[in-house]
Amino acid sequence: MLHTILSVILLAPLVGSMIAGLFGRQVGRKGAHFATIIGVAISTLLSFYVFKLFMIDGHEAYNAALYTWMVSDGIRFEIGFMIDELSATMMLVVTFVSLMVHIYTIGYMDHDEDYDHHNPYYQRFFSYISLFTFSMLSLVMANNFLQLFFGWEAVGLVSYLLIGFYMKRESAIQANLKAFLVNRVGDFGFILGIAMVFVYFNTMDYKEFFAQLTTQRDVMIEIIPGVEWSMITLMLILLFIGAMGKSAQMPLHVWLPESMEGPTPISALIHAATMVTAGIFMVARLSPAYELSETALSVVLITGALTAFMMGLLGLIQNDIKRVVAYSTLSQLGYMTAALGASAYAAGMFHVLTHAFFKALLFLAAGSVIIAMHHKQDIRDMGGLRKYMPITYAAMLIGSLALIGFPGFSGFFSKDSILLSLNESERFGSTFAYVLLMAGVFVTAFYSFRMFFIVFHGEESEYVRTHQMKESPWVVTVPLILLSIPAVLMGLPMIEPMLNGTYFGSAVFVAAANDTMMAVYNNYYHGVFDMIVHSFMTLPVFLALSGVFLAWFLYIKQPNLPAKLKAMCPRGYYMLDNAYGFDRLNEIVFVNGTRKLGAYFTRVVDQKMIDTGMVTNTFMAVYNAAVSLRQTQTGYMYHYAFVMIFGLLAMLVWVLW
Amino acid sequence: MIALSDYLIFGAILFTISMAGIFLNRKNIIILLMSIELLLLAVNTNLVAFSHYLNDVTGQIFVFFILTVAAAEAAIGLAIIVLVFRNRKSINVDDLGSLKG
Amino acid sequence: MNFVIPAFAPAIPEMVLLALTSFILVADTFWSKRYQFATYYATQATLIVVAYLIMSSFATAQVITFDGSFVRDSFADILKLFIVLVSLGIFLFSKEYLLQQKFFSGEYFVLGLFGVLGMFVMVSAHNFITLYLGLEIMSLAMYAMIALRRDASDAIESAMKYFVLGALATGILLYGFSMLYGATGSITFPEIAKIIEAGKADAVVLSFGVVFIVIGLAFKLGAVPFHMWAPDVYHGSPTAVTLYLGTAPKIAAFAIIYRLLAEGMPGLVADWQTLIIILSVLSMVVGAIVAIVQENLKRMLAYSGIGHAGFLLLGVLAANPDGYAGAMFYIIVYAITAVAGFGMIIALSRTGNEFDKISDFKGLNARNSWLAFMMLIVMFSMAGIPPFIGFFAKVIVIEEVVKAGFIWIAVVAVITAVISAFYYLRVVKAMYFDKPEETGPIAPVSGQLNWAVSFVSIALLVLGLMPSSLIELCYQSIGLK
Amino acid sequence: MTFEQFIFYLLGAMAVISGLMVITVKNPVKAALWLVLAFISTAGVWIMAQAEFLGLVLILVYVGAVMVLFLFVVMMLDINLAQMKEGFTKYLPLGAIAAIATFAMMYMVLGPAHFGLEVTGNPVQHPADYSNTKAIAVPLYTTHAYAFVLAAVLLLVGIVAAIALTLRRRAPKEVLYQDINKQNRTSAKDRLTMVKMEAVVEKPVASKEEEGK
Amino acid sequence: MLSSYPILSTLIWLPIIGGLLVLFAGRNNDTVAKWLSLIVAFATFVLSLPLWTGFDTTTAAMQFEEKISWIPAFNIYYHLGVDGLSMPLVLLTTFTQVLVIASAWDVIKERVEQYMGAFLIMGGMMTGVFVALDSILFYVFWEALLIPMFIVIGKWGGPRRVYATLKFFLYTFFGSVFMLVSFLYMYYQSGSFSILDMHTMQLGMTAQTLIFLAFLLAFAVKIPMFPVHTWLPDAHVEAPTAGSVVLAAIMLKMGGYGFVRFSLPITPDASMQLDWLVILLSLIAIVYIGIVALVQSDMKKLVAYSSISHMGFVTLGMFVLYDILESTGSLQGAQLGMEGAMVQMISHGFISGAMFLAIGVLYDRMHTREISAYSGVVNKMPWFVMFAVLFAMANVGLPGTSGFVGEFMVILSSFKANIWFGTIAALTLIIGAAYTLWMVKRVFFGPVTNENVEQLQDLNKREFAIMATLAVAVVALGVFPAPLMEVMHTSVGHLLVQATTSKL
Repeated sequence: MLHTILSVILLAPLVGSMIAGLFGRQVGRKGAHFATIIGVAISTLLSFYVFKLFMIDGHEAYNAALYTWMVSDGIRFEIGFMIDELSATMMLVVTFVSLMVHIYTIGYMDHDEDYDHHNPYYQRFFSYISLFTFSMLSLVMANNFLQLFFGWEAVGLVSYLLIGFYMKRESAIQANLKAFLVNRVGDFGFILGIAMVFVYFNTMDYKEFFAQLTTQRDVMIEIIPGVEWSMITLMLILLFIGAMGKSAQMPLHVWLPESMEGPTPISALIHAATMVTAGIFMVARLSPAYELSETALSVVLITGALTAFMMGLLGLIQNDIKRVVAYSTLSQLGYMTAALGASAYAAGMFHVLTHAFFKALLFLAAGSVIIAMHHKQDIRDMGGLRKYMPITYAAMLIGSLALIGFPGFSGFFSKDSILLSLNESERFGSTFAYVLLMAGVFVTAFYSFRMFFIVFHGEESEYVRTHQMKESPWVVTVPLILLSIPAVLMGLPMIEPMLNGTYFGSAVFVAAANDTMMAVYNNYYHGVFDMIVHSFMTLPVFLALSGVFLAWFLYIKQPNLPAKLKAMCPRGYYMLDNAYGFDRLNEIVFVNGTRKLGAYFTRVVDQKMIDTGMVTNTFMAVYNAAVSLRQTQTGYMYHYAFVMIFGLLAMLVWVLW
Repeated sequence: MIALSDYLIFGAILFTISMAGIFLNRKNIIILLMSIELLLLAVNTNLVAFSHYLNDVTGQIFVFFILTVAAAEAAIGLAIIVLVFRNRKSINVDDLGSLKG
Repeated sequence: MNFVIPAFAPAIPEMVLLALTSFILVADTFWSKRYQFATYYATQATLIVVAYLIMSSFATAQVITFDGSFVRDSFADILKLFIVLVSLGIFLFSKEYLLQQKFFSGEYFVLGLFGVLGMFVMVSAHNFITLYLGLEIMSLAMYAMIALRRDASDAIESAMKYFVLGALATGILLYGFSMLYGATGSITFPEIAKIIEAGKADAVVLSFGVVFIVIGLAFKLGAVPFHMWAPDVYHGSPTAVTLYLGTAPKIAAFAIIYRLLAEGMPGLVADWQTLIIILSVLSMVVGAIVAIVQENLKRMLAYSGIGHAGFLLLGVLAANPDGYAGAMFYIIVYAITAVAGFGMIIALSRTGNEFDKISDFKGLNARNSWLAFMMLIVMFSMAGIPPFIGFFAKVIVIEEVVKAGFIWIAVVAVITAVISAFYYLRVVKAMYFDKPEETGPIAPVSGQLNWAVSFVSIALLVLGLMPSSLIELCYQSIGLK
Repeated sequence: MTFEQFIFYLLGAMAVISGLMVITVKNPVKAALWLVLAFISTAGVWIMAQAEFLGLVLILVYVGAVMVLFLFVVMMLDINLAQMKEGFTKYLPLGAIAAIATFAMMYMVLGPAHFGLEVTGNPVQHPADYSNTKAIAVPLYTTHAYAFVLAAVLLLVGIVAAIALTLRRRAPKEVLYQDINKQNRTSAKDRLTMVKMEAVVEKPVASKEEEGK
Repeated sequence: MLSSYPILSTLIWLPIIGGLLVLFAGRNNDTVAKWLSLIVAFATFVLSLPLWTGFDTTTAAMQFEEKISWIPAFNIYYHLGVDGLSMPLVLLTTFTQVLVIASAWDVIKERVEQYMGAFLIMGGMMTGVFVALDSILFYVFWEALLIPMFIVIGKWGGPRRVYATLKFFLYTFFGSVFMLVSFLYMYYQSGSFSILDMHTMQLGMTAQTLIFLAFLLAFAVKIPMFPVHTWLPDAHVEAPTAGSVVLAAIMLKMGGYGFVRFSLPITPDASMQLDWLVILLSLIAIVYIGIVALVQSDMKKLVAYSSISHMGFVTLGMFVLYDILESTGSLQGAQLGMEGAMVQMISHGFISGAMFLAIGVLYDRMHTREISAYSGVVNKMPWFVMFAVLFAMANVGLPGTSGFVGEFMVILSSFKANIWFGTIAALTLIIGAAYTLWMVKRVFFGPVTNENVEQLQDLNKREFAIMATLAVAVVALGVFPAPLMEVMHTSVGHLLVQATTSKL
């Protein structure tokens, strides 16, 4: 029964996607969105059921194969489900957010006039997002690495398709190419990690993998002769490289800001709220393994912290509404990753959940603004929208508060538990990370409210004044409202089970020595309300509030100041404006370098050395030999006779000598 | 007594002369034919000498046939030379060089 | 003086051939005025009769008669049979060609038949004298045939060249004979073999003689560096004569190689094997390379023939019965293929256009796709590409050479095969890929030729698919010894 | 040196010198005559080797027939002697080297080391009543009967070939053939035709040379 | 049952005879030529299906065997049979044949009957290559194939077709003659041309090394491997669409098939000793060729290079087994590599065929293959682009498409052999995506920038059917490769035993 339900959850979006995608013309717009929404709705409802089953009824972890993909070398490669607290939660998040997106899309895409109407872009879009749901579900429901990788790549594909949805737009197709390639860099590490799993564990199955961890934990390998590495550490770092790609950790984050080229903001939402969390999910899923390697976790920790802080800084100077949100996503992903690095998997996942909702809220709100602005995205063109779009305004405010971790809002709980855990952690780099994340809190608050103030308060811009502004239709606002609820409330009931580890139960494994969350729970936690009240005296909230204040001061009170600041430290601005030069580095080293290398190889090695050097020269040698041998055929008898006589002489010499 | 080697060396000299004749002669095809006659003469001398020393008449019979053939060959050779002359108004060996390569 | 009348029966085919040829020679003077083709038909009839005679008395054991002058064995019979078959084709093509080029004459056929007789004598030769006489009968006939087109300057030139160089080569061969005779005191092959085997002869003199003999043979086969005549003669001769030169005499040349080297001096293998190796390798290389730059198809085929001679010698240099059998198979296949190749040129030739340049074949596919296809078969067969019989010919000789332990020669052989593939491909390229210089369909000279060309070409394919019986034939005939 | 040897060397030297002259003289007629001398000298050498029949045949057939044929052809063809022999000296060194080298190789084998008297022993000397002709004739007609017939065939081929190549059947216009029958059957009418002449008009006539083509 | 019916001979000779028939019957009637060809090709495909259904997966022995004496003097037999290694390739051949015929339907205007006939004949011969169990028979098919291909490229190809086709012919011919010499040598040693006998014959190390190198040359040219690959881009660029498809989908596989049928079982010791060479070349193919592919301005050239790169996985997967044996002491994991290589061959057959067909569709409309001549094709041909992107993704090795399966298996296996092998091989994830998708971006996406693209019409029914068939194949194999694997298991296992049993 459960098996069937899970199969339906997985496949329903796929069916919807295929109907919309392959028969888009036949079913029409309505047919497409009904088909997909019904598909995803079924998944969502059943996910609720599954969630209830596992979280509330405490059903034991379910692990079964759907079918055998192939068997080779005695190893079964299967497609199957491993459902426990972790995946059940993720399923719910994925399906729920997707459902919201689907509904919202009806309104959003309807206004998209970018395409001529005999091209079923509308159906295509629904097909994509349903396909995305399917991919993401198969990723989170996986019980083995193969399926994980399948889902991993499939979401990559959908993300590629979504970012490039506006196929005519040069920047969009540039961005999707970049996204795919950067993700592939991550996948490169990921597949090598999987290969290590295969090599040292001879299985693809999580369960069997976990079972062998103890026996394999001390295996050392020599990659470069003379240097011994811990196999587990290497494997985990490789896997984490995959996560870095998917979850946009530095330096593989470069694709994410540009992914905002997708239809605003739905695909962006997918990139921000669901897909990017795949990396976090993966690490949490593999927590039993990660727990075995301090080194790997340190890498995770430091990467996450760096990302959180440095990407947050970039959010300060963005003027594109989507980009601000995008950088905030990057920054938040850094938080989650850092949490994982501190063995606070639950905190990381917790932040994933809360972030999914409040970031979805933010994106949809931003989308709503964009709809109102007729697809203009520059915040400098906005201003004073509060009075035209009250619902959006409220939603945005809630989202922002949650984001900055205003006490009581969902983001607050998750972010605070991350910070506290980090504080507890004694891992290498934890202090460094703690400081960075603290600074990040301030930065987050500043850029969030900078955008908020500029868009909704401040002076109405030229554009706002000259155009008719109005609130978005119900299909847009209803999801906003629906999402606002969890964005505010969901932290309250969850914080306790998260901290004491009962939420995820055995789905996430933390070694007792590393269990920072439990330490937090034991040392600091005295109930939800106590936490809220107490927080006002803590540093994070102080930093957040000062960030908000600063934003208000610079953009409402003294709107001229930012320009001056910018002029004051041009170098810093330049650095931020260029996003620390990662793009340029990639452009110069990887893109141009490879192209130049390819051109060089083509010209010099393939054409000159092989084609000319080997092939043509051989031919020409033969040809020239032919031409000169031909000269000996002079046509004169005496030459012929001479050759014969000479031949005779030579043979005589040969035989008689 | 004349040693067999003397006969053979005599034959060899004739052989060499005819070879040289064929190679050196660039002008007159008829001389080529004559050189070939010299060549056969060398062969015949060999055979005669061997026949003499082996006391076996077969060699001489062979010579007999060679002479016969040589006569027929000469006839055909001359006929061809006549044709060459008719075609080219020349029997210059150098003029027979239009087929080459 | 006790003289026993020798058995004439084994020589009946030769005798009948001679008698009929002489008859045709005389009759031709009367026929030719009234019945233009009478000589031709009589010629073909003669060949058929001879073929019948050979087959009806097919030798199963070796018979030697005329006091050791003449040998008849299945090796001889098979080669003669193929000489006849090939000649049938030659005359068929020749008739049309002569008619068309306007020098149809009875002498051509008479001389041709005499040539065939010469080949027969060579094939059955059992001592130096008969071998020499056979060779000369054939050669004289050929010299005359080349020059038969008396107004063609090129033909006369090639006749002259062939004559002078051929006489030189024959002289050298004879010189070798004289040495062998001097060293062994005998002119009959088995006796020579016996004396050499017994070690009664001066080894140096023998080696010395072998050099001359090998050169003489190499010339007839057109092996490098004694090949220089071939391109010019093939090129200059009227195509019908080229067809004749390039096919049947090669079979006879192989026969005398076999008779002399394999039957006459197996004891001197050490001497002639190295020489044959040199000849073989040089021939394959030069034949393959120089053909690349040829523009004239006849000339190209001449070089290709040189290359093929090199391949043929692969079987010979293996110096064992299997090798000879392989070479025998090779030469038969080559003769058939060459008939098809030159026959194709004849079939397409026009008054005033010999159709012997590669450029003439441009766009043949567009003009006559059937003939283009046939020519394609011929070219690929020559190149040794399966499934055509030329492939098996090459495989077998290379196999024999590998068996003899000369793998490096096999490697050289296959490399030259690749190089030579290039020029065969050039022809195919011209036919299939190039635009025709003249448009409009082109039909063969006569329907008969269409059939003949198709028959031979398809035979190459069919034999390629079922080469077994021909291979068996060759192996058994040599093995019967 | 015995007298026999002297004669041998004399004849040999004559033959060699004549041979050299054959290939070096300018005039083919002279070359032919030198060749005659070479043949005659060689015939002498053969006779010394007890091949009397062949020696005589050589003189009869070669000198008497073949060389005459040569001379005949030489005379018949109108050869421009001025051109002859150019370039001979240019290639002489190369030719000489090749010739000498070949000879050297041959000498190694044919010299006294292998064929000296010590090696071969003395040849059998035939008695005075020995008939060389008969000695040749008997095997020629018995053992070598087959070859003999072939030689005949070969001569036949030679004849056919020579005729086929050189016989010119000229077109009736070029040469007037006699037809006896026709001549006999002629009547007076055929011999006299009355022609009515028109006034003569000048016409350009094609030149003889053009017709020839 | 079917055992008495000579199914393999039918698969060889039906298309060949059919092809000849087309040559005659279709001489002046294109319609007849087309329909006859299609019927023959389809019939062949249908008749090949019993190979699958009647296949016994439990044995590594040859099945559907036919053995008739062909040339008794040399012990040559007309000996056919399939095992798990060749059977899928036979099916791939017959399958591709149908598509190839269909793809040329309206495109070829000149000498339709010759074109169709050539492909049918080629089809029969290709089947012959895969099912021949006598080395001479194998060689006959192997070499004879060149003839129709030579004609096809040279006659219906692009502007430099003559250069390309000569290069193609001579290159491959050059490679294979050494294989022939090896066969002859082995015949000399063992007195048999039977491939199965060769598998069991003893060979010294020197002989093995030389034979191995000869085989390597033959197969490396065919596959093709660096540095003997340069004929392939030229041939592909100039070949007509169907020619490219056959070349990429099947002919290249013959090289890979050669390794498993000849190199590994016949010269195991030399393979073990020289495996580094093959692996090195494979890795170069994967990385170097990938980088070269990146900068190609001609679509077909790009896909051709990508084929070379992908075929690098085939050879890599086949030859890592010795390193696995060496580093782990067991064959655990080697089977995965070998099967991965086999799957990669099949999958590449679909994908490269599909890619070339897709390019052909564009070429038919625009008559150019320059990437820069296109832009924004998606605006005019959405269906086409849907398929094209799917195939591109398969080319990239996206899970769920067939392209993933083989690559994945080979990467895992080579990683087991040596971490660096796996790492370098895995670079294809990045490089492959880069060149494929960059091309996709430039050709299919973006705004329509020129008039010609503006005029494009989307797929017609015929093209749609072809594309859809291939798409189904690509996805089906990607989603459920197990049936294909099952067919191979026993044979691959047997092969591994052969490849690791010393013959010294």
